[in-house]
Amino acid sequence: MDFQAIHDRLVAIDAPGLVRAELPREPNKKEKDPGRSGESYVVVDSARMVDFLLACRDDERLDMKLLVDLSAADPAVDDENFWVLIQLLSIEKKHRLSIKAFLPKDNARMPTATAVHRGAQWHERECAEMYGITFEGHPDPRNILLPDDWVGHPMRKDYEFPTEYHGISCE
Amino acid sequence: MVEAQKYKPSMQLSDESRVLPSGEREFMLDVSTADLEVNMGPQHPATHGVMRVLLRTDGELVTGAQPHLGYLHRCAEKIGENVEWLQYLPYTDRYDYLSAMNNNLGYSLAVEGLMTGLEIPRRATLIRTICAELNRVASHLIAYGTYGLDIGAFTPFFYAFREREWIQALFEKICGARLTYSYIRIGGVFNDTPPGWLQEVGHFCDVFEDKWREYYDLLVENHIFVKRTADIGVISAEMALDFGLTGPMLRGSGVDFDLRRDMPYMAYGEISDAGAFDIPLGRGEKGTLGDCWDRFYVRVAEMMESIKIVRWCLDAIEPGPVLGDVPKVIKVPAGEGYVGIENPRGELGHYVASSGGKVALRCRVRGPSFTNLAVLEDLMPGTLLADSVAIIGSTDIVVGETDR
Amino acid sequence: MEQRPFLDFLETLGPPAWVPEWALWLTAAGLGVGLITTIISLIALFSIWLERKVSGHIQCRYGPMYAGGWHGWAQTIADGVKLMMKEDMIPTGADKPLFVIAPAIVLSSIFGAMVALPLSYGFYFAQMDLGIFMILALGSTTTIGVVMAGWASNSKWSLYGAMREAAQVVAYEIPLGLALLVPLMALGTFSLLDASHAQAGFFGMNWAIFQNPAVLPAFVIFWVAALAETKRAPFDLPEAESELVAGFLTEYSGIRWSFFFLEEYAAMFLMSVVAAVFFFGGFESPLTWAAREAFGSNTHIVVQLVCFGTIVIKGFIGVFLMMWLRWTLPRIRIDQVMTMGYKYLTPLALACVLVAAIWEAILSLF
Amino acid sequence: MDRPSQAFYGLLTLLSLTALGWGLRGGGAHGLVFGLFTVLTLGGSLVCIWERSVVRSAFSLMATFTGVAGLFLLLGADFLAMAQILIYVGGILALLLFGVMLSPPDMNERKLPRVIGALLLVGGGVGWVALRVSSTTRSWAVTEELPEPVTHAREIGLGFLHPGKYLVPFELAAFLLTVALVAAVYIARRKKEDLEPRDSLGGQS
Repeated sequence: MDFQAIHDRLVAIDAPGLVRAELPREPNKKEKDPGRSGESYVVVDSARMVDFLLACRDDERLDMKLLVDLSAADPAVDDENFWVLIQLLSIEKKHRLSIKAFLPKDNARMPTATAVHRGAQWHERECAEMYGITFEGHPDPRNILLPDDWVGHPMRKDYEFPTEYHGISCE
Repeated sequence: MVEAQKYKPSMQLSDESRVLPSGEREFMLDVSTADLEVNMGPQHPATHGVMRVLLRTDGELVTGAQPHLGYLHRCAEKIGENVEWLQYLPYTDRYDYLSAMNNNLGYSLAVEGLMTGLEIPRRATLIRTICAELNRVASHLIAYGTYGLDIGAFTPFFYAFREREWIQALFEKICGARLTYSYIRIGGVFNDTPPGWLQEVGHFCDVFEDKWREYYDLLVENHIFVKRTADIGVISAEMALDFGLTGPMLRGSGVDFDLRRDMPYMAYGEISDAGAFDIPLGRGEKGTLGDCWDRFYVRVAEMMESIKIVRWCLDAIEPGPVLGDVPKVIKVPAGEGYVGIENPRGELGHYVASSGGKVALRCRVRGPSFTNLAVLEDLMPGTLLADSVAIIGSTDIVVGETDR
Repeated sequence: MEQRPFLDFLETLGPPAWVPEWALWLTAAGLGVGLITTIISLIALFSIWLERKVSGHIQCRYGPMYAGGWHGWAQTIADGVKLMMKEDMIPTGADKPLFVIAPAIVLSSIFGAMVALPLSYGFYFAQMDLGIFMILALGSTTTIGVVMAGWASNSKWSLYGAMREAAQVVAYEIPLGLALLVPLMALGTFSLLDASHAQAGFFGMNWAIFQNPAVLPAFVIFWVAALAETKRAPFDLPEAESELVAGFLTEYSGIRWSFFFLEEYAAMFLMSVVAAVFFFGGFESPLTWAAREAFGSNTHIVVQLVCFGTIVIKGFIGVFLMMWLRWTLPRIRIDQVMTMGYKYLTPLALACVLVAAIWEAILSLF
Repeated sequence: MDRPSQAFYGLLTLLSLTALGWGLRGGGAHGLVFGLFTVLTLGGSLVCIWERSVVRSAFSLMATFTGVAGLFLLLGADFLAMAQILIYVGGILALLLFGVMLSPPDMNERKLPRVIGALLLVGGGVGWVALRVSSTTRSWAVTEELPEPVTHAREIGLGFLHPGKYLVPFELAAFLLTVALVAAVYIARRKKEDLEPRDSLGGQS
């Protein structure tokens, strides 16, 4: 299925939380490459993300059993939203879907996807420490790559680099 | 699809039960008939790098495992947002340093996807394929050798390194580097192959096919090795999908999926249409489907398939340009895109977003080792200490990639 | 008849009268210990070099090539010097006295066992009527040293190594002893010299392995158990470097660490010689037979030299076999080690003993 | 090392040296060796009583067992000495350590009354035996030649299997040991449910 077909199917099953589909510009030829996705994506309401993932996973024509990636992005300092980026993959049907959710920076909370895809667990931990997004109901919300006592969320665009760490100067 | 196997959710070691108050000199106070907490790593031969697994053991029996990452975190994604598009290329070499060609390829493909009107010359595509597949062989040779080390067999390691040295020498001839190549770049490859290089690759393929049989007999069919790896660390297909495993980890569980065939990029569609290569799958030959032996077998069998792909490319390659029309300072039009390619360890995904400038807005790397490692928490409880080493080895992680 | 080779030697030198008897006696003991130490060191020196070359050639490389010139013969010496120069480290939190004593116990028990080793019909440290019993007994005490080392290191990995060693050695001592009973029954003696004598026969080939049908399977059992006793791969679980870092050796460094290695190589040689003596004819070979035929007696110097050469060559063939196995096979798991020891080797060894006994009983009828 | 321990080990060293010197003066080289083995036996057992760490106590037993084996050797009982080392040092002590290493050290183990009590008990026992022996023997010196030790496997084996001598006790002991072994294996056998990961780790399940 190409992106348009996936979107039609999502609308047909009335996927929870589906806001809109984005096809930002004229897709170039390489967009036909099945290994590629993301130029066209669906925007999903972050609060209903779990239901959306569940619908994608359990619908037999979508069959998105594999959560490939879950990450976030901070588009700009003055942007008021984070993006949460999810890549889904169907092993049987051989198609991909990119999902984007907008999270307000002042209240970056969304439910965890761990219950639907266990693989999301570590990705969410990474997201949480790098961007300060809280995944509600996460079973193990510790830092994963950063030390436990790290201050700040390094991947934010407004992050200020520390000048020292435990007395070690890093200027 | 195999029969779904019931598995338990992971086990966490609670904070109260942490071993010792730090700084206090203790005299084996925690040695009792109760559980013993052991740090496997950060410096431990079985963790293949600086990774730490906190084990809770009851005698030799592991009752809980908790991987701790981040010892090799080098902020690759943050750097990606701060350097120019082409300058980031050398950083891609460093996350999975055993298959740097594939990393270059993944990043290049992701950026090229955003650049409208950029055509990759066919010769460049085929050279990229040859390099990526040779690199896959080299990477799997390491997986083969180090897994032998984990199980306690030294000699296969040296045999594997003998052939890997040859591949590295080939890469050295083509780009001057032996580990971090930065050879495949945005728009094609850095330079054309030196004279005679393709013939030498062909010669390597001939020799390797003989040697591969030797590897197979030495370790894959070794009775002790089979006893140590069969029925250990069983990942059912259901569990593999739930954890988002990819690559040999997924195929070891019997799921027939390979990005090179099913979602082809570059010339792979053509190659797989020509029927040039197969996808080896775990079949539960020696034990349960999805055990360590199956994963190991998939890797070893994949080396031969890579050689077949290389041979196909050698037949198809023709003279021509190797670098597309790329400006010195690349400006990528605004947009975003995700590209997943089949790295030796699974799906290596690059999500790049551009706002139209000289640097990326977001440069996300989805390392397969990172995702594959997450199963440890579930696999290790209930196994013996030696089995846990076998399980870590069978995930074939590169810590540079888990930590990035 | 009391055998006191060193004391006799000292007395032939004619010491002055004011030297008390006990001083002579102590000097003689010191000479003996010094000689054994030298022999063990030489064996270990050669074995380590051999291991490097064997592993190198198995792994398609050369091994040491530079130190000393010819095939890196001085590599082990250079390493030994380096080890002696290294800082003597005792980790904080280690049980210091035990940490220090452990290598000594390991080494002294193998020294003690070496005393029972005859080098030829006329040259031995002690005429031991119970030689093999003593070798087994003292050989088993190395376990205590290893357990002590593992416990005293105050490292959990070391403790694992110690536990594995204790479990493994206790499990494999039984099949080792039982398997040795078979040739003991066939030869009817505990003494290594007498055992060798009993295999003299025509052409020096009346080896125990040809005397009784149960001896060959017993040898296989013995060899597997000997590998486990000497902690050699595929039974190197106490130091399994990919699982336990280096097991009981983790915290040791420098000269103490090298003591454990001296012990390991000496034990390999010892076990190989025991196998040679009780299964493969000891000093006996066609060459020995020919030399004895030519010179008439066992005490002639040429015969003794031939005996010495035979036993050393047989010993090093065994050592080579151990190395070959080590560099070929993966390591087995601890539960598989235990299963093999208790479930298979012990009953098989018992069956061998039974078969051998029946065979001996039938032979005695004629 | 705490003060009482320092005093104890100092005293022990002093006593050992005295014993060695005494042996040397009385019996020359043989006396020295006899003194050495005595010191090993008695010193090892004293350390065993004194040490607070159970594992150290267990290790000190090695000295005791070895010393006893040495005394057997001096008496010409080779077989007994080797059996002592093989069984006690190589087997029982290894097993003992195996168990003891897993138990937590109890730093309050050593109490002076206990140590004195143990010493009194042992001393009393030894004294009583000494009195009994001395009442039947006139002299401590070994006057008669020791019997020639049995050294051949065949003879030792036949000694055990001689119907009139030790056959019945030998078989009984063997049977008893087999039963004990089987029973021990049965008791120690890990139940299947024990292999399952436990919930006591405090994680979610």
